[in-house]
Amino acid sequence: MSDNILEVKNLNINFKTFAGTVQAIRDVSFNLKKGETLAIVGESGSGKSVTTRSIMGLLASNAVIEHGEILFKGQDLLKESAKEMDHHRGNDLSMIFQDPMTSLDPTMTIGKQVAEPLRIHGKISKEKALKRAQEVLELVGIPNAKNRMKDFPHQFSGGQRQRIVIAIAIVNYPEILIADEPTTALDVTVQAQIIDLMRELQEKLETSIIFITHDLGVVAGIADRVAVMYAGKIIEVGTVDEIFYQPKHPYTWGLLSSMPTLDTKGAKLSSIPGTPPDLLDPPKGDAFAPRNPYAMQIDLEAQPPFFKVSDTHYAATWLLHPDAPKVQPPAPIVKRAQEYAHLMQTGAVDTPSEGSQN
Amino acid sequence: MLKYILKRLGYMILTLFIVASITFFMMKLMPGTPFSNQDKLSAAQLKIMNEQYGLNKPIWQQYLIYLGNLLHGDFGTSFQFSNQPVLSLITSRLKPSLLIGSQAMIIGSLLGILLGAVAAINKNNWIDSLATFVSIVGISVPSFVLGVLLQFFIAFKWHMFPIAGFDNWQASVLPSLALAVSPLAQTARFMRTEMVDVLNSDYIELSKAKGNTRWQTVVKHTLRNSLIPVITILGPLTANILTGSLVVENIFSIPGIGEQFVKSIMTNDYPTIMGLTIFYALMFMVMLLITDILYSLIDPRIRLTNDKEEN
Amino acid sequence: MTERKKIIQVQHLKQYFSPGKPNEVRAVDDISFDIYEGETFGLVGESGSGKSTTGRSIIRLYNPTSGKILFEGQDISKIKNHSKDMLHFRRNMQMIFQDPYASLDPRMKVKDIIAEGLDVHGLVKNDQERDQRVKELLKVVGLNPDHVTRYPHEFSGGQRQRIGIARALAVDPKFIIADEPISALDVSIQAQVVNLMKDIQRKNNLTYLFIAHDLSMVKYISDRIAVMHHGQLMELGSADAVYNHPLHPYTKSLLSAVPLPDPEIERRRTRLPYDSSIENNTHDQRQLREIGDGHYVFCSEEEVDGYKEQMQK
Amino acid sequence: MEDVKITANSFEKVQADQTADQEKISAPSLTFFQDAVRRLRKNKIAVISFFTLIIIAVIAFASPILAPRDPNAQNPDYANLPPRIANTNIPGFRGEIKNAAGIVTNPYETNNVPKDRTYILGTDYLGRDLFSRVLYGTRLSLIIAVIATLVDLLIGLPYGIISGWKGGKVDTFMQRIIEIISSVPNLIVVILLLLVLKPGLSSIIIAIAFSSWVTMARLIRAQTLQLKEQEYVLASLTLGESPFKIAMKHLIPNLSSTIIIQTMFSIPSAIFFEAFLSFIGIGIPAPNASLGTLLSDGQKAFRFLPYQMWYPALILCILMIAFNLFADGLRDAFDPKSE
Amino acid sequence: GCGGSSSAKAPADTVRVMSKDVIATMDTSTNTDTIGSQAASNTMEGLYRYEGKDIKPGIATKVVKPSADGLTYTFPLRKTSWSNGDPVTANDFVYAWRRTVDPKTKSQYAYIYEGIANAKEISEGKKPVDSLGVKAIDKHTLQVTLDQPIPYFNELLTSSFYFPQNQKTVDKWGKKYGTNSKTLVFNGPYKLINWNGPDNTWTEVKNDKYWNAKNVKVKKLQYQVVKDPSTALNLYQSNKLDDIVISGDTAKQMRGSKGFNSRQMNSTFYIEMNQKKQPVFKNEKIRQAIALSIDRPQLTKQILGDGSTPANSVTPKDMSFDPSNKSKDFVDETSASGNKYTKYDPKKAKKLWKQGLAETGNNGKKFNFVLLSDDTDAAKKQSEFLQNQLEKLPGMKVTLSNVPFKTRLSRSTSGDFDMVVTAWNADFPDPINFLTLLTSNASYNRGGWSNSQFDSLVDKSMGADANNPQARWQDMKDAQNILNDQQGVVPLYQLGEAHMTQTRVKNLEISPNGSYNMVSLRIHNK
Ligand SMILES: Nc1ncnc2c1ncn2[C@@H]1O[C@H](COP(=O)(O)OP(=O)(O)OP(=O)(O)O)[C@@H](O)[C@H]1O
Ligand SMILES: Nc1ncnc2c1ncn2[C@@H]1O[C@H](COP(=O)(O)OP(=O)(O)OP(=O)(O)O)[C@@H](O)[C@H]1O
Ligand SMILES: [Mg+2]
Ligand SMILES: [Mg+2]
Repeated sequence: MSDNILEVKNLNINFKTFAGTVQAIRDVSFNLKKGETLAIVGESGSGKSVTTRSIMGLLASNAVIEHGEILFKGQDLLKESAKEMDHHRGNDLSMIFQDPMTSLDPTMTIGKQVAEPLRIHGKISKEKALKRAQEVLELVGIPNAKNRMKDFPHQFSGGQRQRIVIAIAIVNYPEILIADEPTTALDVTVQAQIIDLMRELQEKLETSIIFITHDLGVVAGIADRVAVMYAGKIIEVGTVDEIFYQPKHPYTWGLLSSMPTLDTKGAKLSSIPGTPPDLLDPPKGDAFAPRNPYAMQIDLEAQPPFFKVSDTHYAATWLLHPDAPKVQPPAPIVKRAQEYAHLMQTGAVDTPSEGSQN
Repeated sequence: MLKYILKRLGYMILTLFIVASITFFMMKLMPGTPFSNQDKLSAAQLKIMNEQYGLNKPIWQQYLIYLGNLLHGDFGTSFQFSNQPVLSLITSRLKPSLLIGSQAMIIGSLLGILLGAVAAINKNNWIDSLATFVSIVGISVPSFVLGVLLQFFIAFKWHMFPIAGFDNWQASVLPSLALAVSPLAQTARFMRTEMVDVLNSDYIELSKAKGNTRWQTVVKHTLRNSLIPVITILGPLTANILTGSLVVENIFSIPGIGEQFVKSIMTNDYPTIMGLTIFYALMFMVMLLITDILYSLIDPRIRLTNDKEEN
Repeated sequence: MTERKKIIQVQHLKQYFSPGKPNEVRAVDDISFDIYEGETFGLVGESGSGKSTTGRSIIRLYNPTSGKILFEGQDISKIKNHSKDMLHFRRNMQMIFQDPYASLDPRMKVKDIIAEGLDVHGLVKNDQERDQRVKELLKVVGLNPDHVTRYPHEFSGGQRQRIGIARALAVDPKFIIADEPISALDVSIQAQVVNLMKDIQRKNNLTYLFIAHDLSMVKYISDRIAVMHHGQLMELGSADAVYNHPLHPYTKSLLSAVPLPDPEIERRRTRLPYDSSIENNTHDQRQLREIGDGHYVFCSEEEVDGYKEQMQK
Repeated sequence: MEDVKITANSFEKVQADQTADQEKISAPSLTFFQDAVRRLRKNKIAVISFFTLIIIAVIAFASPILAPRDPNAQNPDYANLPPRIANTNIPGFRGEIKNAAGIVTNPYETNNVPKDRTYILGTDYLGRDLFSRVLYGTRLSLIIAVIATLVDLLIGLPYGIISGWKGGKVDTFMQRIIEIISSVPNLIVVILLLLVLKPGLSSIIIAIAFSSWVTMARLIRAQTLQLKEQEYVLASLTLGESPFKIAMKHLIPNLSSTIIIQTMFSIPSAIFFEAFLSFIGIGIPAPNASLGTLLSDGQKAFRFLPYQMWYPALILCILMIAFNLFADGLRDAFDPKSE
Repeated sequence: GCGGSSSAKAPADTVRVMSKDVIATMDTSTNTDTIGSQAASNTMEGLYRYEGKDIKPGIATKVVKPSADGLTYTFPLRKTSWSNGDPVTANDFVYAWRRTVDPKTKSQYAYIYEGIANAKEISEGKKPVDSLGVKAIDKHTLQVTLDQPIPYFNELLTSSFYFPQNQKTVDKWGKKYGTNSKTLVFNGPYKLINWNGPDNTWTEVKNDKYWNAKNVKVKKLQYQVVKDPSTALNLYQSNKLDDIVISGDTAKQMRGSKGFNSRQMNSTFYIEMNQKKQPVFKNEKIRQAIALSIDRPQLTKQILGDGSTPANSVTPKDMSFDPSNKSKDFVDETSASGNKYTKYDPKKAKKLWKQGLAETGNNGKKFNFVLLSDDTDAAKKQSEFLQNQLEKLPGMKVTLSNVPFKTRLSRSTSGDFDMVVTAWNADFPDPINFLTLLTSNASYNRGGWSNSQFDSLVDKSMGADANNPQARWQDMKDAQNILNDQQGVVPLYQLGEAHMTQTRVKNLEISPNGSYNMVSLRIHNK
């Protein structure tokens, strides 16, 4: 595991609120290798942001880290001083936020904003920093970067702004780049461009990326590995192919099958009924049980441990218990698995692609 | 921008014209005459006086003459200070008011901003409560009570500043302080609300993610953005402070414009009242214009277009 | 079936903001289309292409700069405010908004939000009936009827969107404009809402104008799709035709950008950039021209043949 | 996980209804307003402030009953007596005061005041009972504050809403009017009104009313401009709701925090404005007292008879603080999200 | 500078005086207030100057006796010069006086010249300005001709309205003359410097060209306008001011302390009752009842506290004396009638009130009178007090109306009041100045009290008996007695001005004309 640049171990985070204690992160562990992209998916409120914010040391003031470790190159970030964390942030750890419209200071030129991390960490001259900022802006594809350095955020389109935010994040060649739903606020065309850009940058810079989203389509396009979160826990983790073609957790099944495909026409979309549990008072058993069509008695009583599916694939569902009855996943999942199996055999021939040809 | 300013100036002139007209006719409604010895004035004298001040003509003629003179920058001469041109009266009285007024605004807004910022940063803890309390007390104490207290304790008892008068800069400190409290309290409360909002915004988050320390974040990104709305209240506040300073001017014996204003009203000094009113209106509008321009300078998102007013 | 009833006819609609001023925005620039009774008409396009503006013009939140909108044959701009016709119009056309957070008054209880239409149109006689109806509606949209006294912020995004749907349904409309009703929702919730909308459509014989930028969902729900770009329609046709056999380069580009939850497809995907300059290099007037059966493309006369050829393939 | 007991039926599928809705029981059926009151009640500071206000208001309005003496009854022989509660020995209420030379004297003795006479807050220059005057004065100031607030609400609010809602030319025109009104110094308006209408409570109120609503209107307009683009307002429009109803149902509740905050600024400014008018001699006509007249009289005597200023100032401060804290609470109460 | 201890050292040769207001103008022709006349007295010299209560020669070399018919005064003038070096000549007087009566000058005090030949006609625009009865016999002799004898003409001449003006300077500055110190030349003990019109402070430095400069011992006078009483006291107690005016509670509290002094002014306050609006006031008993129901000692001691004294007559005390016996004060001479109704006697008041009501057929009727008064602090307190006292008369309700001075004047003039508290400040120290206020057709007689006998006595004193001091004196006493008996107006008090004066300052004395004579001012530094 020495190639793990980041290891999160048994992280538990609570929030003190007027209404009580919100158990936002419950025993989350995962790791990130150098140069890989880990996607964290999960529904709104499942704890994706809290997890990544805890890595950046940017939790809200009412957060309490109950226990756990966040090892960055073997060093526990949770034990570092505020000053040391300031040093990490924007330097070897970077973050991109969801909304490009609001993540830039509206009153500062973008040149300065991009150069800022350099100035904070690099102790280089203003001119040099600006020069470098310009290079990075060109790198992320801002046309005419030289002149546009003096412009303010509102003079850019949403896609361009997100590029600028990315430029800020990568200007110091971070080792880990955390992108918290970087494309959710963008429309599909721009989203596609941003994803391409991130892939490109990763190749060039060899950065490790944690990519948060709830859009499985995006995940399919960018991730090497995927962690699926539900109600403050990671419930399934595996390589992107494992998650998409051989998912084991009923929640992942639900997610995958609720996306319409070509042939769902007319038929009802399969959806996940209900809403996520209240983290003020999480259920005793499997948090997903109330929405789970495959729920078993034990799901109401105990939280499932991780069951190993393969070296890279784990899932926390009692369905994987050796004693559990074998169930048939929903049809779309079965179909996916079949298509995948077929693909594996034929050595990846034509995919049933639509719209990707002229 | 130039076009915008020109258009605003156009509106200003229109407004001034209306204000001048309104005050002119209001003056005509005011009871009493400007002459202190009316009963002893001979008919001939009254006639000559009325002629010279143009009071004998029909009101609409007086009005036209007044407006005509205004166009030439002639505000007429004061009744109370015989032969003293209103314009020079205003300008000579303006300096002290401007000095204490602007000092009060500077002290008030800076401290207010500081207080508001400190409160916002420490939101919901005792520092915040303390700051809130201070600003509430600030709005609860009338300036004349404060003026008297400052004078008695700081100047009279502790000899820190002059008691009254306007001989040197030191003398302007206490009146400025007395006047500063209300803008201080108001900016503090405004600033706090604004800054709490800004502190919750994404770009502050990003600033932290860049590795800025708490203070760097506040200085580089928070203050400026929270200031933008605060600036809008500073304009009217300044205009008010400049004219509403009568009480403090009285207590500290400052020959300011607020005092003059009340006095000219009390002595039916029509030309001075009108001059001061127009001056006040002008000041008010200039302050608004300045704040709008400042606003656009500080906030690059705002372009000074004529449509801004519709937003 | 050949003579289907047109519930909406949009004819040369132009909707400009601040017309004539330097900051003029041509949000919608001369579009025409019809929506037939009972169908779902999908409107897609990137952000800012004028989709919402089109929807809002149809429901008369804006007065068109020029052009005509007919609802059941009646020119909606001729309906007088406060008239009976107006009430009728307001009852029969409803809207579901994009933002589940902004579209519900944060200071109103759910029952009052839903009952607003009932009150305006006098559809209930007393409070009891009102409560009854509200609870029914909540059940229809799959919410717990006991939650009538809650405030919007006490609901999740998907639930809020259901409340928005219930509000629209309360007045029994014939036609609903759904302005990106699902794009702010979680994937797992999107399906719930879309299913719900389809259910209701079937039960109440509703017509939808479904606005979205996510082509895959639009394709799923729509019978016909129009693709919008810079205030104009680029392509219009049956959902299958537009999705499976896109003709206009813009449509193709848009489709190539839609992410699919399939790593293999994603690995192979190439994005097609759209170069809008092709719109400029003809002398001929560009407009929607029929290429195949009910399949229209925004093009000039001379391009028609090229598209026809493409369609044959 | 170690202690998980796996039994035979552990892996039995559960019935759908077992997993049914586990959401909390819904809140009682209250109106928005009742709800706000309920939330307000939970806010301790606001409740304390509210009761402080109520107590002050009740005492003030009951002053005809509660005041120990006629506030206008003069007794020049007993002028300027310091606070004293007869037959007690509470510091500050012994009837003693330092004179100009710094010597503590007891004017009660020098003026031969009967031993059992209590002037809790002393007397003024005409020998009137200050306590009674403070009570009546508070009442008057409260009346002014309340009426100024009403004007704010009755003129400023509709004006701002109409201006913002209508937009366009109507708005521009209405804004011009506001600009003109706020450019005319209100002192001039006031004095004119007072001279024309004869000084008195009503003319002071009219004078305050004339310009006090302007700020409210301006703020409300700005907010309305934003609110009218909100989707829930659009939704209401598409339901055919009339603009008036939209204003009542959607705009006003959502403007409430602005309204409350602005009201909190206009209450003290009304009270202060009256005090200012008293200071320059055109406030409430004698012999009636307001907090303003009491303060301005007290201020003049501050050097020798500081109690004449402290007590009205104290009441004013308490009032203001209570108003402000209550307003903060009220604002939160009107926001369902604050829970 | 900043700081300084409370007993900051006062400058050795400077006296620092509080002024209640700014100087409105230094043009003696257009000045209307005491601040202006004080500044004029300090910097200009007329024919005479008061020293204490005595008239002493100024530019005139002696106090002149009129010709036998009392109509001609010939003044020999001193050779002295203006501060610009020009000699002060008789023509300067002629010029100044003509300028004042000239209606074009708009002097509001032109009426003061009435009695000088043709003055009235000139100010009415009926005669040319040069017909005024004043001429320069030669450079240093001035002759004044009167229409009718003015027994108090010498007193009049002490006032600043009769000061000379340097024609060259006035012509040079035109309208600007008197608006700032640069436009002025001086011939008096001090020169005004650094004064720009509406300033709150001004300085007067000793004028070495003044003819009596050797007797001017204080080098510098510093004036500061202070309006707030506690500020004044703070400044005084910090030794920043040498003389301050105090009033109300401050005066009451400081009474008896070192430095406290009260200066009696030739000024009385009285109530006028509007007989035109309220016919009951025509009844003499009603007026007497009002007079009796006011506790004047309490008013002056408890309410005003500034050294004002109860008045039993409109004419002030200590102002005018029997021409044959300087120890006989006019007011004392008439006190028998004066005291009848000015002693506080609520019982008698009620009785008379009832009788008066009965006589006028108003038995048991309720009245609501508006008491008009100024809006100054003292005036308001006093109104409140009067209100309280008057309301003890059964059926009488009093509403207060405290308005700015000018508003009060115009409302009095237009008769828009029931009762008004009026003050009259002597233009010159002679009873006639007060008595003429109340003749039937006097413009200042706003109450409308009218008594033919009173009118004829006043006329006689100014006409037939004008040249007979003793007869004139008797006429005035008789008139005063009638007024007192009838309570045509109800006298309240004679104004006292309470001051705090540093002990080092000596001889700061007020003259009968209301100005201080700064020539005799002295400093005794310890
Ligand atoms: N400052 C806070 N105080 C209280 N609760 C909080 C706070 N921050 C987050 N939470 C709670 O923690 C849980 C996880 O939140 P988080 O923001 O990580 O979700 P997420 O997965 O990022 O969702 P989204 O997709 O909406 O961004 C939520 O239930 C949220 O309400
Ligand atoms: N009230 C308005 N005033 C001025 N411009 C407007 C207004 N409403 C919309 N626009 C402009 O009109 C264009 C079309 O906007 P519209 O909201 O219809 O786009 P959209 O396709 O719905 O985009 P999105 O997917 O972001 O909702 C945009 O450029 C927008 O900025
Ligand atoms: Mg998140
Ligand atoms: Mg839209």
